[in-house]
Amino acid sequence: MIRYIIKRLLWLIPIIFCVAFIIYALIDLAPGTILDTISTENLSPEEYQQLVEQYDLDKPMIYRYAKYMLNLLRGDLGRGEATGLDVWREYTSRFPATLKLAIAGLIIGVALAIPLGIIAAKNAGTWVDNLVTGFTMIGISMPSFCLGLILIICFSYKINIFPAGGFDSGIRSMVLPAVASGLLMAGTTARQTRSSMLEVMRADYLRTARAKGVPEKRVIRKHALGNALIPIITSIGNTLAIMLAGSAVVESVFSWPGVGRLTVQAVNSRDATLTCGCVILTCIVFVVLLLIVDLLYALVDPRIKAQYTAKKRKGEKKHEKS
Amino acid sequence: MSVENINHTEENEHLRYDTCETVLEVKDLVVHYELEDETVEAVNGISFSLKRGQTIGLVGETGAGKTTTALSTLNLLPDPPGVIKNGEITVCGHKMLELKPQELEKIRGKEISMIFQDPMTSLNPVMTVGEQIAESVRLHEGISKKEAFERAQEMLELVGIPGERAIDYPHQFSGGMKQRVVIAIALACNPYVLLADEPTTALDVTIQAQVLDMINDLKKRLGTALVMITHDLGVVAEICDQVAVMYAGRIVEYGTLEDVFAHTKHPYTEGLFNSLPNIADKNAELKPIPGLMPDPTKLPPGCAFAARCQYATEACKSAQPEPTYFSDTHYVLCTRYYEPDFRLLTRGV
Amino acid sequence: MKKVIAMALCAVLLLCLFSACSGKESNTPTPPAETSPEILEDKTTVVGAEKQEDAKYQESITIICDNTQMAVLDPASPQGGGQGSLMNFNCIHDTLVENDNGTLIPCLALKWDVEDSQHYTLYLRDDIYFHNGEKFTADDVAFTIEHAKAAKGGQAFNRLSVVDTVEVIDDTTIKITLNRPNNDFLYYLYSPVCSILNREACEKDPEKGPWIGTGAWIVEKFVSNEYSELKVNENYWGEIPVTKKLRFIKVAEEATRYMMLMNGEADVAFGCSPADFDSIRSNPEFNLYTYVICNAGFVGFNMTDPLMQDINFRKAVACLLNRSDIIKGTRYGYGAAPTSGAFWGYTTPYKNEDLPLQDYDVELAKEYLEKSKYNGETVELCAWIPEFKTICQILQAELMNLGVKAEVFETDQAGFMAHCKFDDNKSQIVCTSGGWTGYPSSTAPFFTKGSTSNVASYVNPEITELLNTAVSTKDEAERERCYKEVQRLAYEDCVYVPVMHIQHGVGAAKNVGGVILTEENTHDLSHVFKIIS
Amino acid sequence: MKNPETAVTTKKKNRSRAGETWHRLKKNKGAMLGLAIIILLVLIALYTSIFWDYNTMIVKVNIPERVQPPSPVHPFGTDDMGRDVLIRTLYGTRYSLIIGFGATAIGLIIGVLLGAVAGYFGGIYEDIIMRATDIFASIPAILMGMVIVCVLGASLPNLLIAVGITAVPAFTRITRSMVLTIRNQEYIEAAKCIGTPNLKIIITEVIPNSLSPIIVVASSRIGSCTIQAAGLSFLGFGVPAPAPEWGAMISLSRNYIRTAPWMTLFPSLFIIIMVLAFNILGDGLRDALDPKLKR
Repeated sequence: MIRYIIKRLLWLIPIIFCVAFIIYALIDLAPGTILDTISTENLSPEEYQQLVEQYDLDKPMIYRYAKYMLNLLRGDLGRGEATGLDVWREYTSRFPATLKLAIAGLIIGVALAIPLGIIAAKNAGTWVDNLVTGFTMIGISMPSFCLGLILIICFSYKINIFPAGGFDSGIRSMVLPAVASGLLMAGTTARQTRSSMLEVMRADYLRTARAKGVPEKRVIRKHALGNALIPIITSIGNTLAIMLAGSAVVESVFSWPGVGRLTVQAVNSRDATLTCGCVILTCIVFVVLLLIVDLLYALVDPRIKAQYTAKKRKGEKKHEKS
Repeated sequence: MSVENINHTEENEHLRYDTCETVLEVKDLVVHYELEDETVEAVNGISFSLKRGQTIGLVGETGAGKTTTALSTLNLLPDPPGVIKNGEITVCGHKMLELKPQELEKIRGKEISMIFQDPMTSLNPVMTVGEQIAESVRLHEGISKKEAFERAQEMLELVGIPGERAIDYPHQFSGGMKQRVVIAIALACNPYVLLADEPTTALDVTIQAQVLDMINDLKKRLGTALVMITHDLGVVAEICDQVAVMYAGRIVEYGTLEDVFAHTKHPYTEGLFNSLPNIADKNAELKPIPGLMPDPTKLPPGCAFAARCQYATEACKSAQPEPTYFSDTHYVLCTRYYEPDFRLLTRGV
Repeated sequence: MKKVIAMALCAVLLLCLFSACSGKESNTPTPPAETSPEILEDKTTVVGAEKQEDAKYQESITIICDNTQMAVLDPASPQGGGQGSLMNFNCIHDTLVENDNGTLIPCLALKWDVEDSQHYTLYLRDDIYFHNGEKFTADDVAFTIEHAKAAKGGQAFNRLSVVDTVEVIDDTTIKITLNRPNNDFLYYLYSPVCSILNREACEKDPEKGPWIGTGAWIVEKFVSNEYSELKVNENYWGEIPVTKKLRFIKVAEEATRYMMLMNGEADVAFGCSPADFDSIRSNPEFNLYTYVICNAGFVGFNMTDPLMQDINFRKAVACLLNRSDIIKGTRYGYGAAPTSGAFWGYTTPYKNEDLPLQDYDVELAKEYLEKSKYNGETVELCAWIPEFKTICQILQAELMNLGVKAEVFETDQAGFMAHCKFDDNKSQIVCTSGGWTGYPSSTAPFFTKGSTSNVASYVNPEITELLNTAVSTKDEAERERCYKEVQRLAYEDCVYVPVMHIQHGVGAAKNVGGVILTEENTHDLSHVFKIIS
Repeated sequence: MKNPETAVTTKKKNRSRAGETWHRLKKNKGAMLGLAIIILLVLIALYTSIFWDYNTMIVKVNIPERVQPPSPVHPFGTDDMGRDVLIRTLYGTRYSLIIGFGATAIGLIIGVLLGAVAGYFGGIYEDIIMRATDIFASIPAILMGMVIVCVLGASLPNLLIAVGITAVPAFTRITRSMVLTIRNQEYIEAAKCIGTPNLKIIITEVIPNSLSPIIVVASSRIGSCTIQAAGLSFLGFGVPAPAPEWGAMISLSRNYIRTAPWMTLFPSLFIIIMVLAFNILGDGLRDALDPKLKR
């Protein structure tokens, strides 16, 4: 297993090279350059040329990419071209906020989704199932800024329980944004739980469990859910990945100083270094997260675990015999 | 496995229970599967009873309603389609059909448990074998996790699997070993009644013999009453004390092993025996029963076997036959026996 | 069947429940009556409650800034020009001179004398200290100018790049010579972007150095484009504010700003949406102060595009600008139509009042269109600021009625600037806002060659020559004549057509006072206070 | 129902697989309603331009009538440019249907194939494909969409590609996770034994069996694709301004959500109904395709 983890983490290096290259290419192709976001009103042509040279805009994209990678290899993420702020410090000063929001969203999402999914699957076709599907419809198709605004109107403007924006009053101010981003996860994961539970409900081993005298609740929770976890974990992994990238929309509605907004601002100001820095760090978070999701697969389903530890296990068997 | 070696031994009389207490009683059970556009009449009035330590064989072609009977005894029918129209099932004095789910859960696995046909899908792939056995022990006897696990290892040893393998997962076992695990699960809490739904059909012959010997041995050692559901007469001969031949949801012939095998009365049972290859007479021609099982949604009014029976008369086709008793343990459902001197061509004298 | 209908019902029910509670208070916003919103007579006004002697003041005040950049707290940085940053500079730093309704009053510089409009000598105060204890000397002024000229493309660079040499005579006097005569140079200095920085601090820490100023507030914490927290500078040389702590937070969503103000999470909210102006105004607990900014929104025609070079087509489009509808459509009526046809700041001096504004006249537009070279091709309208995207759509609808096929290209700032680069202008009709300030020479960038503000790529040698003489002559009358002539020529060419001046609104709690609003969006909140009892 | 006289022995007519699926789909009332809603939406998309002329009713600006609550004249009220919300929403069906469905289809086809290949073959293929999806998943969708639309030009198909590509990672990951469990089932080994080529196994065996989670992801992706397209058009890289695409209508009217909620309410309602319809149809399709469910 450890060999598999190391192999996966080693893959980070080529990923970072590719991501940096793609980001530089995208920023290069995008309309306008960093100079367009600065008001160069009465710059004389020579001064304008100096600016161009300062940002290496006259050289091909490959040169800028190579220069950036050289810095990266020395472990220096460089300074934002537009603002001159250190990328690493900017990212790390915002990442805890996004992490807190993502985890709160995850808890709300999972706490809502799995029970709802199971209830919907257990009495499929009854009105309970419809109510749950109706609710998940809202979670899936409602744009998050719309949801956020409605939440603010209902729970902060009309009944003043939670603050509308900012993060100063600790937990209280985290509730609404977490619900807004959590509902999206709740929607998709509840649908996923319902459909995979429905599929598992017909399995024979549930009948064996019931024949053993296992109470119905435990049959559903342990036996059925145990086997339906794979697609559920993937769905949670997918949505958590989006949340950890900091959904810029929820952060802008609740003025939550997260990574999502930083990335969008970097893209708007065509600041290649800052965008690259943000995307690479988000990518590392992604890879680690998806590795955890894959390991969860092995934990949940022994047949998959067998594939990872197949080689190792053979070795072990030999010892037993000799 | 020829017919002769009936091992009807009596030497296990001195076992710890007395044979007279009836552990399982089924009285005219009727089960239908109601689908959107048709209803399948799977079981149409079955009654039999089983005393402690005894074994009854439910024999019949596929679709005769054997598995449905077993599932309804445990009240485990998949409820959307399956509906128990009427009938009464008592297991060790408990009325299975009237009990609330909590009470049912206390009885299942403790007093009555079941072995399923297909070992490949009957085990939970994500739980270790030991855990699955220990689970029912802990539920019914409330002992600690560690003791339950040791008990599970003992059960595995009992069914001939090394105890250390309790930590392995089902996909690491072969078909035969999986079936042994299912048997270990069923017998973990030493139930009074064991329903075995064609336990050996999915296995090859050599493994089949081992599994049957094991069931027989466990039955003797633990004194479990056994309902053996099979379509293989050899297995019945090997294990059962009583035999019930089922056809289209009804018991057409019921009697002790000796009654049914030696004094076969019902034409369908005769047809079953005739379609068995006879070791002694190699070039004897096989005489299979003509035609197919009737469509369970369109059962004919009279005797269900009439269409395929060589002795069938108009009377058979019109009315439902009443049971005719030949002894207090042997009866048959055949209108032809209303005539006193009716005899089958071959068999039973 | 009933299963699925029930499902659809639940979805609809849940959605209505959500929006119902949002719509409960839907007092449909009645657009304001025809009264023209009170327009600030003079350039800077102090708004809000009056200070009382024995009043008790709130410890900390939170101010919401609008959506413009607040990336860096360095006055010279190109990313430092947003409203949020300017407000911070006003609190943290001081400038050499202050602007009091158009006349310059001394601040860090006690007095100054001007030989010709090229050589300036400033006499500075000697009793002022920076937040890090360093004494304020002429060397810091020299450093600030150096620092501004190094940060190319910033607002400070645009103002101070005209300085040629700086000579520090002694600690309190400094002699500045410009590379060419410029009457408005002193006016450049009052803007917060020309705040005076401390040399030692900036050289020691280039990022946090510019946070050190001589102003009434000290920076405690700053997160780029999110929020800044300031605490009061106890030994400030001027009047020490009564409030102890200030917080500037950047809130992106207009609806959230309004609700944070109403919840009391913020005391002052800039950049509220005009849809909420009425709710603030009708709410007894809050006051709404509106001010019209100097910048004018205008429609520009790309002079390098063959169709746009045809004066008749330009005049036709100019006749289609239904200004009252536009103001109602974009700003709920909170906006001011230009007082004259001149392409000029709202209250910038030397405005040429006698150029008649071309009103909305469809018939006249039809005539011009017939005379023009238009023969059915699609015309592209381009904008990036939300209000001006709406204006493009309104103009597009008008053009469609006249049979002119029009399509709107909306993009973000970088995309827009790239689209209308001076030397490679791909746009046709452009709708954006100009950058006028209190002094007339701020109109030059629209006519100079190669400038990013010159979105029409329009160079008229006569205008350029007039602008140069205006900025350098000493004779007042001559300067006025030149500027008025520039406006007349631009008006004749009909290259830039003024559309409207946006009226911004500031929501504040009833007992908040001491907010100084200026028409150049450089508001001074250093002495803001909130009376509790 | 079946009249009793004929079918003595109920031998089902052996229809083609598609016929069989359609036959069983017809029985599922929910799926029929979903299909009916989708057909209705398609009809609306096709015929609105006949009843209401694009220029006069959809794009015409009349400021005096702006932001009016729902009234008999304007059943859904008017938006901030004075245009009728009902007609714009109906007309917008065309854009949102194409974007929602088209983009998801692109994402589905590419994603499922990649996921199946990654899950089935494992080894180096799996690493390359999965790491590529990680890269694509971490690149901000807005930047990707912006560049694709700029390089290829701002038109509907390009917007579809831009939004479709951002949907690929989700499909790839869900398919791979399902294929991992299916890969060592007996019927796959059986198919290998009789020598069916790998690609055929993937298409005929692997993908149909991992259909249900894919359909769930597909139906949830339809909603989010529509909203992502709104994000892009809000920035000016999607459908050009006056076109009444639902997502654009919602994102432009969010400032008025407190004072004029009807501008946001009705387009979101239509999006929900569209996603609901695709969801129920998806569920019905899965049940019809799933042989295990054959009664």
